[in-house]
Amino acid sequence: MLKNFVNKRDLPVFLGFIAIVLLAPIIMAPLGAGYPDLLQKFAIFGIFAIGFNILFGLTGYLSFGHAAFLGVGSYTAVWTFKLLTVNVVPAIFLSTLMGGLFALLIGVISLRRSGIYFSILTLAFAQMAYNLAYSVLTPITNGETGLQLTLNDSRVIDNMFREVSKTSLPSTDFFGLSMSGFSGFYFCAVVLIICFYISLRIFRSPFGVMLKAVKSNQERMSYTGLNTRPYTLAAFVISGMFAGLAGGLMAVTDPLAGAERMQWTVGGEVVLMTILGGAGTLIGPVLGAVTIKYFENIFSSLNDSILNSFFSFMPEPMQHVFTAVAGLFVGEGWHLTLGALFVVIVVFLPGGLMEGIGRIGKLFRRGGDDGDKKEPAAKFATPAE
Amino acid sequence: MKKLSVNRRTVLKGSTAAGVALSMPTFFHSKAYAANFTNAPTGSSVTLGFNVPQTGAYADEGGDELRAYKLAVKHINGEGDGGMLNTIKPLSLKGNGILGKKVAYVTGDTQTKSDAARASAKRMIEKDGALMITGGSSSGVAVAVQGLCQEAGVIFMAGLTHSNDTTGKDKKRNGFRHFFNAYMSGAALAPVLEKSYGKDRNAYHLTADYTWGWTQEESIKNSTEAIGWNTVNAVRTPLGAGDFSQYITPVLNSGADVLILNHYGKDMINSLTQAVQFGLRDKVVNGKDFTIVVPLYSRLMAQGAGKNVKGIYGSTNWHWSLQDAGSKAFVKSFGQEYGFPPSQAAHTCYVQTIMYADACERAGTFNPCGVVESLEGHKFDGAGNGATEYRADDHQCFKDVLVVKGNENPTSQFDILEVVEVTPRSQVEYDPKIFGGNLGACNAGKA
Amino acid sequence: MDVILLQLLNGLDKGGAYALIALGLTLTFGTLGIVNFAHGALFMLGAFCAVTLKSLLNLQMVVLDPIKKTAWGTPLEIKTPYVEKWFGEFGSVLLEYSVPLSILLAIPIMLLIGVAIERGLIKHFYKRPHADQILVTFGLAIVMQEIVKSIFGANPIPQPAPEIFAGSADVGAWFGMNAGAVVYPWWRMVYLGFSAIIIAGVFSFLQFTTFGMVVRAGMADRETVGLMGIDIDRRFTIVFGLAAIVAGMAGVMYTPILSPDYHMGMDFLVLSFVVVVVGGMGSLPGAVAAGFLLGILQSFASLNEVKNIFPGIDQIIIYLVAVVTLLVRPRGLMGRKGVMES
Amino acid sequence: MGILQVKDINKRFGGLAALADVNLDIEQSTVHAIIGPNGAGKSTLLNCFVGRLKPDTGTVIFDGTSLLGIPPHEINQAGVSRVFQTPEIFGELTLLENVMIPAFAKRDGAFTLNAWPDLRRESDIKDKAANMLADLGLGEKLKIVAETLSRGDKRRLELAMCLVQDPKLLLLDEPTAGMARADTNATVDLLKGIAASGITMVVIEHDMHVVFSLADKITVMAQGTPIVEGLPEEIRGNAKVQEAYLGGAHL
Repeated sequence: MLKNFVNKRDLPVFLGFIAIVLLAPIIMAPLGAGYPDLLQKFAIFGIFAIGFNILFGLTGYLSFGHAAFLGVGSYTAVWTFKLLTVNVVPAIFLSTLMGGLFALLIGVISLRRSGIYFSILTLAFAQMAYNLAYSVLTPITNGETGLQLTLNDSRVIDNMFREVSKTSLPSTDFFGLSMSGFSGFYFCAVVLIICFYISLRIFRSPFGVMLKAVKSNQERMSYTGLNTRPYTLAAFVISGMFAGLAGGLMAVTDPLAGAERMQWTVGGEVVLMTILGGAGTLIGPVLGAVTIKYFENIFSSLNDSILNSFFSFMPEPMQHVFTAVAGLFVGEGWHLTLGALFVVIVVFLPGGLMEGIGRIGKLFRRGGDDGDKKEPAAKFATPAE
Repeated sequence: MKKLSVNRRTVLKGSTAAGVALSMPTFFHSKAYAANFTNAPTGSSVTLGFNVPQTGAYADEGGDELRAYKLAVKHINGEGDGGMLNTIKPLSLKGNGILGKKVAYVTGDTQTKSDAARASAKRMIEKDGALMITGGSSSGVAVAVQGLCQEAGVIFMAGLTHSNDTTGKDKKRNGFRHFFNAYMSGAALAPVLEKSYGKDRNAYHLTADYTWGWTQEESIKNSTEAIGWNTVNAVRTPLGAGDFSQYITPVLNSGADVLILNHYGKDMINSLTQAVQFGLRDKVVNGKDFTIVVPLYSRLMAQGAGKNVKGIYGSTNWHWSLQDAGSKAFVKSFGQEYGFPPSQAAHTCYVQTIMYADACERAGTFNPCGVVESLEGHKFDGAGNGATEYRADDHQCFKDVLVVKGNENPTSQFDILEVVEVTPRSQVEYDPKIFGGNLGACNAGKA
Repeated sequence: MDVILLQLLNGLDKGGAYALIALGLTLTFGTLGIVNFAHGALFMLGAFCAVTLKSLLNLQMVVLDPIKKTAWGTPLEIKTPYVEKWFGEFGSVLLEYSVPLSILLAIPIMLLIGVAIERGLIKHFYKRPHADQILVTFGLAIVMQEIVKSIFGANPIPQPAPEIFAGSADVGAWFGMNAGAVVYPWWRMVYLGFSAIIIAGVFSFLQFTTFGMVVRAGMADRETVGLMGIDIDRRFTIVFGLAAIVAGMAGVMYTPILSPDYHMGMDFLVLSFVVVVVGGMGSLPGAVAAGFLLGILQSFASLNEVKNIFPGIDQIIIYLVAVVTLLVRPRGLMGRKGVMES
Repeated sequence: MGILQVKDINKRFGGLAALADVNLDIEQSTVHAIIGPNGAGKSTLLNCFVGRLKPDTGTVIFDGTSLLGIPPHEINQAGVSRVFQTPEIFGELTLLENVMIPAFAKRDGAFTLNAWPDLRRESDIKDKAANMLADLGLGEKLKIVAETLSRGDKRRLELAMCLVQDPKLLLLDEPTAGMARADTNATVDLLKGIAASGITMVVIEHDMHVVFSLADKITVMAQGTPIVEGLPEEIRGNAKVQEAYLGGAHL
């Protein structure tokens, strides 16, 4: 039974993943990240990155336009709340669907090209979506302010089945379970685990191997009797659905959808998450998402007084020096740290964070014996000539 | 670098003092308000959340806001020279924190993006236990964070936000705005424009294509048309267009003799600089000298346009050259602390923090519903803009509005604007109904 | 008529700027095969060369006024730039011409930065996947931006053009049209001329020197050139340096049009990639043609008459053109098969 | 009537006529070798069979249907497999995966969204691929990543990828190029075995030893045109052929 469910080799990984996700509030607390909003973001961007990895990690097609599907998912979810019900089930279903539909539309056109031409096509579509959503599509998107719930929303289904308050805004729920706070996180966590499982199945399936073949040698694939276009399109649509779902969940935990979610920087962020964690690996994208969101939310919040108390064990002059130096890298300097981290990771760990973990694991297994340097390190040392 | 070290030292002073926890007896709680609300403070300190842009185009403005917040915290905690605590009347603060609790603060980066700003505010509420969120440099962010604070049951004191929507269409019971808005800019500017440029003018608008731009365009159009001006055209420009030449050239031969730039920040700097380069200000159209108007000025941003701002009219919420006791006290403490004068954003943030603290003190509780009640309709003076009121109907602050002009002969790099008129509050008041919206009920959240 | 002419001028001017930015990018793309997300940051660094020179020239002697006080009670500072103190009139002229003079500063500095980046970082990435190149150059761009921000702040810093280029020229009158019908700022025309010169310079460098020949051969077939035993390494370094210089000079000269701030590189990044790709990967003439094409189309799309028919068209025209071009011509206007397609 | 009929094929690249009036008729279950000097148009001709190039004029009929204008994957699905001059394999995948992919293509067609079952549980395909690799002497290297193989092994792998599909027509572009003599002999034996199983083969080859030990029929091409066609013994002494090779190779 279990054997059918998860491959024996993947079972420890899968169980470990479940354990870490469910225990995240406890694990993350000492790191200052054990509060619901950030945990929700970890899960949601984890889903986004997992989906992106199915496209990029497996087929090698680098899309810069996945922000568009995230945004579409969010708008769909908020409109579902406004028109139908604040129960999240229809919203999640519809946002996934819409993400997939938009991906189908954009994918059919963009996948006619490959390489950087494909990347620019997806980027162009996302930027068009963003610019229009910000300005002329304001009646649908509420522009800069973002789409929010209002007291005048029709909410047809809710009005049929439950008492609707006329003075305070409703909050989203899953059959009565509130979608804010830790219950919201656990909802996202369960969805994340399901998505991780789907991704695991895809990775291990014949379809997954076909996608890897696309990345490896598209020409050989077509001379082998396989039509590459539907494979890439399917991967594109699946990852678009993941993005739509992530966008929907963003609206579920915080019912607001803004145009900036479609901007290329957001699409670029998921690219960075995936590469940072390790493209083509199962867990890497989630790890990358957690890292970047952690920097964005926690490093940016460290200010001088926090640093001072952190360094308070030192003698005063040293404390001041350390605070001054560290101050450059946190608070308003958090971008600097992130940028430097990108450079360091990609230079020393070409396989992303997952490679780092792999090396540490090897080190332990060998009992600290650092015999031969691994092959990826050699890859880096390969000179340009 | 020098700036940085001064900065650091003062922060150190502040934080070591804050570290010494004062154990004060808890004050009585107003019976009307339960002690059961979001982040009800239990210890000897109370946390405020300062949510400002630290990266992106408005990072410098955010930095100035943060400086003002730190100064306000010092003054509320009874350190430094007290600043406006000595000039605002009436005021219940005693210089021992709020309700006997020391004020501590947490900071975050809005990135001038709604999502990032909400994430940052949520962290402050969920993790750091912030009771009040304040700051920001754009209306989109203000509306987004205000909505969040309403849902979470904390108070939101908007930072720099000029859109009519913040206290209009999107107003919320838990949110207040000290800053003025686009309507008030129009109402204050129109008489001055009429006096300087006459009744018979043809205006051409370039408007940033998003909600704030639209509300300002509408407000300025209404008030200039009321003084007899004709609107030739109103063209929307993409946010962050950079090069505005393709929007400026059609102005040249459009028959317009006034160009109104409904832009803020970088857009304003670029469109103004480029409009001047295109020789618009040297033109004579319809027998009149062509002029440019920038309805919303910010000194900090105007620096980026250099000498192009000379002689150009606009409005601003507050300016450091004002000579009333409150402004002087604030400029003095800020200047001594940091070595340069505060911006209007800094002023707004400083005053709001004090007004929030005072409201808690007067209400005798941190319960947001109590704070809302004591801020609604609250009248005070001595905060820099004369008699001031937080109107109960829409939580918009009403006070005198400044009409300014780019200084022809600046004496320092901070002396970019000169105040040409202090428009009395009565001239900029309006019926709260015109912008719609619904405050809803106050939300104290849950414990 | 005059409206059309003016928009054409706008389009050419924009096109010049786009082409100049894209030129360096397509060089690194075509020759080195590097997807350089730090190219916008190089443009920004160039602009800040102008800011640096101006602030160096503006280093001031500070004397405290014995009587006057600031609004916050400290003594008023009286500042005189050293250059004016030392050189008098000539000092003021130096200050006045700080923007064009900055080019002299920008060339060695950008070369140095370019070479340092290539030697220190980029050269390890020639054989790495594009994704890795993107991550490392993007990280580098952020680091450069943040360093500039910590020195100069986030606000734009005005860099006025020299006074003699300040106003605008009555272009229409030159061609016998009514006075004032077609006026155009002097500095923008200087910029247009400047981009034409730089583009011509880069082209003739590649066309008429042996070095250029090898680089062009490299763009056509990287592997073969490498196999020919030519010291590709050193040439790659120089090409990267050259790209940095072109980006830097574009940045310097653009400052009077766009007050520079630390983030301006990111604002141009997406655009410059679109220009390069529309032009065709690795094609210099393609990049230039695409720059002008996009500049002109963008200008005309911003006309009210056009916007009334297609609302919001000016917001998306660049991307729309990119999509249409790539669908009609798979490798952009002048791209070749096989470059950057995997 | 042969299984592959090529009529009046012309293909020009700019001013150069790469193929001029090519006519060929490949008989079912034979090995047909195409030889000729470099630049004679042999590989170009194969490219026209698999959909990589579209000839300017002429027809290519395979098993009764035209191959022109049909995408490569459909040509393969119709039963044509090709081994390339430089091995085209999936470098990042294991040998087993490399051979399973064409096996799936044969079983499931050009596209199936087979995303749920585990690859390891597809035992039919797996066994078939493993057996094929074993047949070609790669049975020990199933889990090895393909790009680490030697050039000869890569060629064998590619052959395995083609053979696992049981093609009706196998196109081989210099199957022994770069191989040592012993490897060449082994490959020749292997190909002989395949030929014996009845698969039609078209072989481009420079090594005359290989050609004469394999081919049932030989076409000699020069400058884009077949100049002579015949049985191996007819070709061996042909003066025209000597001329085409400029006396370089003594046949």
